[in-house]
Amino acid sequence: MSLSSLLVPAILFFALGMLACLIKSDLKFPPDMHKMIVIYLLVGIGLHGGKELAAANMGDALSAVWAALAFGVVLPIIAYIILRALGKIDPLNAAAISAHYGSVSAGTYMTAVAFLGGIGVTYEAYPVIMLAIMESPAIMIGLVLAGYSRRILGGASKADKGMMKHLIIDAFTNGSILLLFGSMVIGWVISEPSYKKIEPFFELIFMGALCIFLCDMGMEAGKRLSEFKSVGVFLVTFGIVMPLIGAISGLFVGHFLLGYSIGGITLVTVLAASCSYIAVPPAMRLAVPEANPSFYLTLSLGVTFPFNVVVGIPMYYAAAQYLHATYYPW
Amino acid sequence: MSLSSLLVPAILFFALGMLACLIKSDLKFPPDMHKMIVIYLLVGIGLHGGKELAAANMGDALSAVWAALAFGVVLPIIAYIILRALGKIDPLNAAAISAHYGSVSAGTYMTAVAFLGGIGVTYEAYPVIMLAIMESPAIMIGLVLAGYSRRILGGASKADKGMMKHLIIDAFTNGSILLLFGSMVIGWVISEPSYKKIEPFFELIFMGALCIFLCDMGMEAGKRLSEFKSVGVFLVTFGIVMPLIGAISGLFVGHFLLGYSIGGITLVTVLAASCSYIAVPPAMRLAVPEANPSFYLTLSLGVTFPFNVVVGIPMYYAAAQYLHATYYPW
Amino acid sequence: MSLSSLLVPAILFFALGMLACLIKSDLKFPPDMHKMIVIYLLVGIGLHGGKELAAANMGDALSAVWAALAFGVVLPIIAYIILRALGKIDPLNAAAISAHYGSVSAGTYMTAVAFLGGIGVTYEAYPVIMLAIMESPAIMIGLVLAGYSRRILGGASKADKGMMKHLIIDAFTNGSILLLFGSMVIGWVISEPSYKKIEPFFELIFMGALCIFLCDMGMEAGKRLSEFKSVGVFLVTFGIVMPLIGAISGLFVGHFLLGYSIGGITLVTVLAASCSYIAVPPAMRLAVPEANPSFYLTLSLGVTFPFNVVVGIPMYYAAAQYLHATYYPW
Amino acid sequence: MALGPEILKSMKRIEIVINEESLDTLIELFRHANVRGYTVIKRAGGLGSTGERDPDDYVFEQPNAVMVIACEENQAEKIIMTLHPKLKDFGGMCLMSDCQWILGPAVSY
Amino acid sequence: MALGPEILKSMKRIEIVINEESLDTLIELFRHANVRGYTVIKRAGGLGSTGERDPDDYVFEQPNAVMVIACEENQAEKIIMTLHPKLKDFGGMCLMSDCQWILGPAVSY
Amino acid sequence: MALGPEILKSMKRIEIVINEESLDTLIELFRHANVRGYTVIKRAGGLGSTGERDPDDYVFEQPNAVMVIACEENQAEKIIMTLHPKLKDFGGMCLMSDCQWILGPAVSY
Ligand SMILES: Nc1ncnc2c1ncn2[C@@H]1O[C@H](COP(=O)(O)O)[C@@H](O)[C@H]1O
Ligand SMILES: Nc1ncnc2c1ncn2[C@@H]1O[C@H](COP(=O)(O)O)[C@@H](O)[C@H]1O
Ligand SMILES: Nc1ncnc2c1ncn2[C@@H]1O[C@H](COP(=O)(O)O)[C@@H](O)[C@H]1O
Ligand code: NA
Ligand code: NA
Ligand code: NA
Repeated sequence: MSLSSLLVPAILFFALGMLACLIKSDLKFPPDMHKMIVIYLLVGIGLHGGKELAAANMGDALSAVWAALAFGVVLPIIAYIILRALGKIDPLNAAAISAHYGSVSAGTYMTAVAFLGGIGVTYEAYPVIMLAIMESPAIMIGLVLAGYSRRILGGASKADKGMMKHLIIDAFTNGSILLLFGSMVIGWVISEPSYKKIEPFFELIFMGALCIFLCDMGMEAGKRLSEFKSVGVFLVTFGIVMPLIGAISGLFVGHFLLGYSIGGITLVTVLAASCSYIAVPPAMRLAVPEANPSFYLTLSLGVTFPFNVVVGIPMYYAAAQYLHATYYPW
Repeated sequence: MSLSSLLVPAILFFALGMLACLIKSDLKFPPDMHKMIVIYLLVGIGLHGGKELAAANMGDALSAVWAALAFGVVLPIIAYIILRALGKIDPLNAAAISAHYGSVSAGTYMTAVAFLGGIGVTYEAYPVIMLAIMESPAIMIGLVLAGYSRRILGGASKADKGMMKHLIIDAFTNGSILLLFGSMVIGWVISEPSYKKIEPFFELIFMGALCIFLCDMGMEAGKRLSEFKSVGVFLVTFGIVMPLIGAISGLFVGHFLLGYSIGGITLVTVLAASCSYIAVPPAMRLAVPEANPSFYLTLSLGVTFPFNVVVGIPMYYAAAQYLHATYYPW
Repeated sequence: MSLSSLLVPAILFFALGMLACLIKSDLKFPPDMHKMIVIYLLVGIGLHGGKELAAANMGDALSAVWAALAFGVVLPIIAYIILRALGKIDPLNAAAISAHYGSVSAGTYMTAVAFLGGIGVTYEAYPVIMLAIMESPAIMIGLVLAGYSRRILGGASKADKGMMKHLIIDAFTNGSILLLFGSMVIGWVISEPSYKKIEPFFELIFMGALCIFLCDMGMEAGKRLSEFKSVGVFLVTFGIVMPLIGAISGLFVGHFLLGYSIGGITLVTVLAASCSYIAVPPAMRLAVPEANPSFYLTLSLGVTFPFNVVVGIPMYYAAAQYLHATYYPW
Repeated sequence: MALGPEILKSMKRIEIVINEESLDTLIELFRHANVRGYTVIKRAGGLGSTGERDPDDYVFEQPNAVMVIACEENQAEKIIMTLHPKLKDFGGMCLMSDCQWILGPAVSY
Repeated sequence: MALGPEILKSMKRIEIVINEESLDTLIELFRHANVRGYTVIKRAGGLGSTGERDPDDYVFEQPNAVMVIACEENQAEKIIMTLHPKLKDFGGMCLMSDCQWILGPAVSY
Repeated sequence: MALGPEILKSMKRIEIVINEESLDTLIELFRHANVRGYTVIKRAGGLGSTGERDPDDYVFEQPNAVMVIACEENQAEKIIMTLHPKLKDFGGMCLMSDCQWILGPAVSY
């Protein structure tokens, strides 16, 4: 893997966005542009994933679902324990932050796909289902952890039941998840010639649109960087260590349990290592209003997202290569 | 025509949008995105139509113009009579609603084009002129009907003349119509190599962009569905019967008078059956302020548009096939 | 060069936009759409330019840089002298207007690229660097001229030093320039296969997107046209003569000093003839608040931009052809 | 001032700022209170007891809506009595002040 | 309050809500009435005698514009006398109230 | 009016209009003055001593921001004393008027 193969346009645009923010450029993308590109990218991934799944094995798809659920449950609990035991973070902030790490970042996933595409590595169809599924369970676990925290703090937790129901409904009606799932189903059922007609819009120009998106995300991440001080050294460190813990479990699951190819292992690793900034923050604001949003936003957008995009993805890929070459149990 | 051929992506995205609305998802597209896609799609249809017309027969184009004008005049009158005689709808609401049914819906037309493209059916170049022409005349007829209604009601109709002039000017300066006509002229005059340069943007990715547009329209239609109750059973039924009446006249005109191919007949039928939601509603708000906008918007966006997109188009196509096979008078 | 070769879609869309404005159509593009397309087009030019530069000669690139700087310094001074000596324009307005003519218009440049592409003419990679470089120096010269004017008027010019520093920083952190330079660097460093992945988005659909952009600019130019009266005959004439002076120097520099091909000479001429409406107006509002913005905006958007797009570009191309054929000193 | 009661009418101006998400609930509430006129501005930002809100922050959107109601004094009283017990859920701010309504042909208060 | 007349000046605040389409006409009107300062907020929604207006409804757009003018009392009177006969065409709402202008270097009223 | 001091509290309403670019400076200023609540509306247009501003003019953008602060009288005084010397840099407009705050569970003034 030479340096030039690392110069993936999407990542360079991310860096450009961060640079714009660091040198205090007046560069600003319209907020609606961000929303539009997110809609476009989600539909694009969904359709592509759905089409691949139509040709895939249902049994294998099911193990991907189980793996996704397991990540969504186990990772937030690990995060919570670390935050409480090592960081002495107060329980409700710990609960809110943890939820983010059990969920995923579609932006990171897409960057990984761009990275693999750039170096010509293929991958399985299943990780995209995991992407769609992993958004939600972590939110529930976050709520459970918050309820537990409130009990520690001696507060009332009567409202929790209604909140749980509310959040479950939210998880199923969440716009991004619906768009991703809906497009997946559409990609699944439509015929090959139909797909061909919409492919130019959703696939051919996808990588270019992703560059604009990541440039925007770079500016967003840069903005959050400035809040590092208020977040403290422990949390910043956590924002780098936690994805590594996720990555190790992702490598393990992707290779030994799911038995994917190098590309597939990389994607599973990225999913486990990434941290939500779309569905989880608003859910936590609602469910754990006592937690400070600037903590979890700074961590997810200012620390973990850039870390994964710039350093993580190539590292996870190298690890997947190594693992695949070394421990090939079959 | 198998089921799978009906699974046109554009229509499935329309259904996804409606679903999002029905399950009260928080999915929301930025309003400016809608406007941008409409601009893009209108220019795209215009350019494509203009290019086809450059190679077409002017005499045949003229008969299409006449047919379009006839639809614009006759259909609103039929609608008005039905609404007044059968529905006992008050005269001014009847006038405002009628105007919508003499006009067309570019969204329905584009969905039909996507449908025909999906099953590989070709069609004549002329229907696109009809699309451009049919937006306006129905507005004038709507105004005439409103003036007539006001005379029935014994109200003053002095202002009507100024209003007519105003509306005629509006019809020629209306943004959407100008964009459609302008692009048609541009598509007509530019050279083949010039067209090739802009084709990727306006044709290659057209079908994909249409999917996003229809997903948005699905949400819009879903929103209007909830106003069914306030509109009443008669009007909802009218919103399904009137397009069928339009369709029958469209089939007749397309087959016997214009002598088009199956694809062409289908498009003419769709034009006659569809109902405006772009140019006519604002014109009626201005010209017939006494009418209740929620009536005509619910009918056009909540009833007729979804009916045409989901049920109508394949049905009209099947009817065109049957007609073409059975009554072939040449 | 036949008439049909002049019917470049981009220019026709510009005319359509102006027409919409003249007939007072209600056509309106969302403001954010304009910003989005500008972002897209700048990145597109940057990437393309960077890729070309990667294969180009550094020595030649350097002469282009020098030429750009020379234009940025000399043209505003010429403009200032004309405005003061012939037009008796007050010093501060003269300074502000002059600055615009030393800078460039990316929109004009892109239209010229579309024009050359439409008639199949190739060009050097260097003009795009000139585009990126020429945005800023004219702003500094404008400030120097304003300081000089204030001294004539006997006003204090103590603040000028701080302002100069401020503007230099602004010039380097200006969003558009950063985007253009950043994309150029990215286009430079990425590998060929990486470029291929993003090419469909940034090159294939570029010309179509440019049409929408120019339609929007046509409306903007049309809006400014109505302010002709308040600007006066002298300034309107200046808005046509000054680009011609720029064009002559551009032709000279492009042909004799830089020794470019016909396409390259045309682009250099367009750069010298064009007049900024992106980076310079806000800078002048800040640096020369005494000047009347409606003067320089009407000139740049209402006079010089349409003149260059509709008349200038083909004329400059014809002149480049003539020059290349006649004075070929090698 | 020379403007008489045939032109001016003393009324109350109520100004409410709440989370945009709660706007529909508020409008529903006022529909039941027979409010016949209001003006709403969306996408407002602000600072309050629940922290800062920046409507341009698209990753973590939480815009406010500003509502202005002009009405007669007894209607204002009714509105405030309706709103007061709900303030706990809505959060935000509610101000009332005096104003003069310029009388016109249509009455929408 | 300790703030004296070197800082505060008693003035009138006029608040107008009309259809965004009529805004240019209104501004033109005020230009003739020598209004030297106003603030405009577009894309407002509302309820009035002509029904509900939702600026986010892109299919059937009819946004309001809110205009605020701060001016001296006699200027306010002039503005209202200018506006009053036109209210029939503009519809909407016009309120006037008292306020204090914080004096600064530039005068724009 | 029947509404007593358990519901209404007399306060000041401050309304500021400045260039959107200066908004961050203003907010920073108010943070130091311990302002605990404000509402901001961006993308406003207007006319003032520096000419007309049209937020929809994307080629030459210079939108205003409108800020509304409700606060107690002595806090208002402090805010105005803080703001007054800076008005030269900010330009724009600053108005103050009386209002009644409808008391609720949270206090953000
Ligand atoms: N004192 C105040 N002055 C002006 N606006 C306020 C004030 N307090 C609260 N607000 C507005 O009300 C919104 C919600 O307030 P809160 O529920 O207290 O966070 C804030 O974001 C502000 O826009
Ligand atoms: N009583 C009121 N309070 C606040 N705003 C009002 C009131 N009446 C009318 N408006 C505003 O004025 C607009 C037009 O009013 P109208 O012409 O009566 O429909 C409405 O959409 C509201 O935004
Ligand atoms: N008398 C006024 N009434 C309302 N708004 C004003 C007034 N004067 C100034 N403004 C607002 O303040 C902004 C800046 O004013 P200025 O700095 O004087 O140009 C203007 O664009 C208006 O939005
Ligand atoms: Na994760
Ligand atoms: Na029809
Ligand atoms: Na120039």
